[in-house]
Parts: sequence; C-alpha cells; structure tokens
Amino acid sequence: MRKAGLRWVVAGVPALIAVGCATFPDPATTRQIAEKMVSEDFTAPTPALLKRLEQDRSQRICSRIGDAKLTQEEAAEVVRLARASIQYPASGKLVGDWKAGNTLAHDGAGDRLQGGRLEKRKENGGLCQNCHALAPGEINVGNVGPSLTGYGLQRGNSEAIAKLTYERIYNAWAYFPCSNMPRLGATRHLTPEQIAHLVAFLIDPASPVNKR
Amino acid sequence: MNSARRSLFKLTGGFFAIAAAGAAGMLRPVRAWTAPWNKAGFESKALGDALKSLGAASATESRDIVITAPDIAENGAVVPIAVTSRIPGTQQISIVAEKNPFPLAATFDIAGGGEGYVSTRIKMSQTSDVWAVVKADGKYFTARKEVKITVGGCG
Amino acid sequence: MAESMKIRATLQGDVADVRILMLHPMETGQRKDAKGEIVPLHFIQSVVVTLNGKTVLETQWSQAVSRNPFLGLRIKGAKAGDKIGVTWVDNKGDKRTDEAVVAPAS
Amino acid sequence: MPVARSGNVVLAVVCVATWGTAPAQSDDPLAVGRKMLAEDNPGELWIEQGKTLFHQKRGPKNASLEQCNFGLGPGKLDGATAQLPRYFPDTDRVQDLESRLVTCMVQLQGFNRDDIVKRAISPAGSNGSDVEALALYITSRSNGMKMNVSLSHQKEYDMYKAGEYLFYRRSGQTDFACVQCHGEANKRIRLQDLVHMTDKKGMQEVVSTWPAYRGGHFVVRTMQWRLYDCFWQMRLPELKYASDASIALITYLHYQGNGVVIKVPGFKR
Repeated sequence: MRKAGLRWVVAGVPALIAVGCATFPDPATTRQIAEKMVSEDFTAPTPALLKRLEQDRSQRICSRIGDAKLTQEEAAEVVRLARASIQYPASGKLVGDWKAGNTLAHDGAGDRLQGGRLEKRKENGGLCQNCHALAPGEINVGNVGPSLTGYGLQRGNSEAIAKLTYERIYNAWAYFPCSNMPRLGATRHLTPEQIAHLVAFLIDPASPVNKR
Repeated sequence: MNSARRSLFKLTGGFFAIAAAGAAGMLRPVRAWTAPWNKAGFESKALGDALKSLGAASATESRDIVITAPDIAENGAVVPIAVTSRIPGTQQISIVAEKNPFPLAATFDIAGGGEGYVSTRIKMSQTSDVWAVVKADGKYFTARKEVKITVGGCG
Repeated sequence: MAESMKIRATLQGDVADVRILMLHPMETGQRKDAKGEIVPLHFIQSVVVTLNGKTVLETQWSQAVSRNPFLGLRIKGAKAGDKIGVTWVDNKGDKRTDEAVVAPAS
Repeated sequence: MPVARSGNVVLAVVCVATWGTAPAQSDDPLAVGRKMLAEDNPGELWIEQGKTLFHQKRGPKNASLEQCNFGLGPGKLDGATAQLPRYFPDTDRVQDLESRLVTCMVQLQGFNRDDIVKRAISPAGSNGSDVEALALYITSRSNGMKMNVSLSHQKEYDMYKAGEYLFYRRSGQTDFACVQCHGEANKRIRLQDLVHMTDKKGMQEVVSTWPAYRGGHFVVRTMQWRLYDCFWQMRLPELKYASDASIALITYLHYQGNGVVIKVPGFKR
C-alpha cells in the first residue's frame, strides 16, 4: 500500500513531477477514499435514511468491480443469508389478490428522497414494470429482467410454485445470488402481504399476465 | 424534479382548461392577422365539431397527404408531427389529435411561396389517431396516423 | 432567461428550409407551480412567417402545442440572403419578432 | 453449492422460455420521434444565455467569469470541457466542469457557494438555472473536439478508481449500483433505453451529449443532475451537488469516454 505521506507531497508539486510517481491506488486505498465520499457526499432528512447507503454483508459481497466472479464460498454465503432472511405473511397466505398485484406491479413510485423530503406514500410500488414484460402486448415495460408474460401458464399455480415465486420476490438472491433483482422483501421495500399480491398477479389464471 | 415529473403527467393528462379560460376572457383573438383565431374550433371537444369549424366536415381521405410522426411517443408532452401535402393548391394544413379533450391543436395557412409542408410538436393526453386536414383549392382532404402515448421515466 | 427565438433558414435548391425554435411556457392553465398554485393559461396563439416582408405562413395554435415550440416550413423560390421574419403573439398579447437571413446550401 | 446452481438453471430456463416475447430491439418504433426531436433541439436556446452570463459582470464583486481557469488558462474555453475533470493546484482538488464553475462564481464573483449549489438544478416549470446555461455554453465550446481526460496527478488516479468503485457499489432497498441498470446492451427501464456503460461506445454516447435538453423538463440538464437523478431513482440519499463522489463518477465516466467527439446540447426524452 502506497504511503499516504507521499501522496500529499505529490499533490503539492507540479503534475510534471507527479507523472513520475502517480499511479492507481490499491483496492484498500480506493475503498477507503470512496467510502469516505459515501459518508460525506450524500444528504438525507434523518440519520436513519442516510443509513440506506450502508451495505449489508450480502451487498458487499455482491459489489463486484468489472467482471470479477463470485467464488463458490461467497455465493453459498449470499444464498444462506438470503434463505435466512425470508419471512412469510402472518396469515400464512402466499397468494393474495391478483388485481392488487396488477396495480402494484405497474407502480414504480415510493420512498424516494428529494429536496430533503421523503416521498410520501402509504406503501411502495412493486417496480416490476420497470424491468419485466408483464401482460401480453404491453408496450411500456422494461427488459432488464426476464419477461414474466405467461409466467403462470408455464408453471401452473401449485403451492410449490406459489412458494418458489414468493421467495424469489422476497429475496431473489436465495436462488440467484447477486442477481440484479432487488431483494424486495428482505430490504423492506415491499411487505409480505404486497408480495403475496404479486405472487397472485404472476400465477393466477385470471391475471392479465396469463392471458393468451 | 418530483414536481417536474408530476408536471409531465399534468401536461399530458389535463391541459385543457381553455373553454373555462376562454369564458374568463383569457383568449384574445389575434386581430392583427388576416384570419381571426378559430376560437370555436380550438374549443370544440369532439373531432366532428373541430372538423366542422374548419369547414372540413365532408372531407375526403387522400393518399397525397403524408403524416410523419412516431408510432410510439416516449413523452406525450412533446410529440413531433410533420405533415406533407402533395395536393396541388394546398392552402391550409390543420393538425387534430382525435382523443385530446380539445382535438384541434394547430392550423397553418400557407400563402404565396409556402410549400405544402409544416412540422411542429404537440401535447397528447393519450394514444390516439392524429389527423391532418388539408384545404386545397377550397376542397378539404384528410389523412390520419395512430400515435401511441406512454409516460416515460421509472416514476 | 434563455434566448427567446432561434431561426435557421438554409437553401435546398430553390427551397428555403426554415426551422424555428421559440422559448415560451405554453402554459395549459392546469399545471401547478411549486407552491401548488395553478399557473394561468399562457400560450402562443399565432405565428406569422414572412419572406422579404411578404407573409408565407400564418399559424393559429392552441395550448396543445408543446412548450418551447418548434415550427418547421419550406419556402419555394427563396434565394440566399433573403430575409425571413417571424412574429408570434400569445393570449396575453405579448409579441415577439425576430429575423434571419437565408443561408446558402451547406 | 447445489441450491444456487439449480437456481441458475431455473433462471436459464426462464430466459429461454420468455426472451422470445420481449419487444424486438430492431426497427425501433421510437426512432422516428427521437430523430425528429433531436434535429431541432430547444436546448440551443440556452447557449446564448450562457455566453451572456459568462461575460456579464455579476455578483458582489461585480466581475465576469472571463478570468475563470478551467485548466487551459484564464478564460480559455475552447476544448476546456474535453479535458475535465482534472486536478487544480489552487483548490488542491480534482474538479469537473460544474464544480469548477462554482469555484469561479465564488472566488471571482463573490457569490455564496450554498446559494449557487441550491439553485444549480432548476425547479420544474422554470427556464433553467445560471449554472445549467453556463455549463452548456462552456461545453459547446468543446463541440467537435474529442474527449481527452488524462490521469497524471495522483488525485486523478484516486478519483478514477473511486468512481469505478462507486459505479459497482450496491446499497439501499433496491440493492442497486449503477451497473445493475447500465451493465448490458439493449436494456430498457420501461421504454427508456439504458446506456450500456460497461461498453466504450455506450460510455462515449453518454459523456458526449451532456448538458442536454430534457424533453420532459423543458430545460437543459447537466451531468451533475443526471447522476443526482439516478441516486433519487435508486431510493438512495441525495447526492450533493459538485461533491467528490459526483466528481469521482464523472472522472470514471469521462476517462472511459475518451476519444468521442463532443456534441451538445444532447436531446433526452
């Protein structure tokens, strides 16, 4: 690791000389510099909201620079933490109301911070439409995630599928460690009841997602 | 920019207080010009009335009118529309967004030297047919094209 | 406050391709400002375009024309150096005139 | 690690089973509109304003910005943006265009930094801020020139690496870092194309088109706004205007974009 002292000397003298000894900092130094920025360069109305920037263990493991791959051990730990995080609705019902789920899936708002204020919302939107194709023929849908059109048609609506679907939404990393899919339940973006509505939206034969 | 996003919905959603505003005397016909501002047309709420106000109630469809516009507009607040009329003697082009609460958006009177071409940008509240109404040698012709409207952004 | 109008006129054969950008809120009478108050209806009702002082296009607009409006047109029989004049008037009676010269084909 | 492996298999199946129904990327139904809007860009209306603001004597010190040094010498604007961010000995900081602009408005014109920063990103319905117009004018003086950010000073190397680190740093309730949305080609949030920023061409597309006219906002927005807005959308705390974190990300972006010809204002839906 480069001596901090040297850097400050370098900083003072003309770049010409700096060229000679300046170089990319090592990962530890980079992390130290960048984390200092994270702690100083963002604002939020409350300390609790500022904590959103703090990474949990899984987020640290999943923040991989470039195409650095997960080791088997790391992936196993992410999966273990994810499985442990999953909670089910108090009612025990994993399949809610597909109509409520439909609304949720098309709602991309909630919980954003602007002008020193937290976006006021009774509950957060599900964000699904931003990244997934949903009902057949819908235009205004994203493609960051795989299409969910016909999700139930392909898988049916058995209890096993309902449970799998619930868990994938609650914490996708239990199945796809470090995937781009937010851990919507584990991070408390959605409540277990909201997720049950989304499960219904995906597997209920009456849901627009499963219209042919 | 939350409010900016909201204003986008407002713009594309309801920007049509014109009838009320007109009653409130906020609209002044522009007398400076030869043609008076078509108050009746701009305040009509239905395609048929808008066409009537232009005198185009019995217009015929024409393949010599080309509407250049996106199949899907990313932003209903800024929908680019260009109209080219190859009909000889084209003297007026109007742009009408059928499903807008007040369909008639703009009328262009073309005088000596002006070609049968205009291009502008309009607000559209929802997916709708856009009509081009062309007046040539006193006769009226129309063409239409559907423009799908989606509200952009993740919010 | 940005420039209130930008006119580009370029010759293509004997046709002048004219492109006009205007700074105007084109308020719909529906938008609420930061304080939640309705911004009154305010939009350009008419634009007149002239070639060497002779009217070639006269528009009537509603508030459905987008904010910071664009107007494109083509004028037959124009020559490099010809004067293009653009005047708009809005529903409050505000008026603005700008001029540009037709540039030779680039 | 059997669970995750079987999980990955499931994912593969999902993709194979469903990619077919994803909207085609070819013959983009949005293309016509984008072209028409970009051809006549209202953003151009702000260039003159920025020029006027640059030469006007303003602020408590009643001075213009003509002595402002963006790295090529006082008042030298041609190509200035193309070599930013860079290290400035007088502030002993790496600065991007906007943070340097703020420095000059404070030092030369005597404006209060907090006031400028508070107004830098203009509110909805306004005709834009001074900083937005100035940033556009100054960047327009690099139009036609190639992005050419160099890393020579140690703090420039540090900023680049910190920016890269932040680009991949996941946090918050969406578990997002920049790369979650900008790491692959032909991706969209709803209908909005996401620039592929782990690809040089994609990165160049970004850094050569800001400041840009934002169709939905009817004003010119800057790169500082672009980054702020991403963090807003990620549900993360608000990125401080002209902060080191923002400059680190911009250093990373611009250096990757080196070689691209600058063309502003861009037009963004």
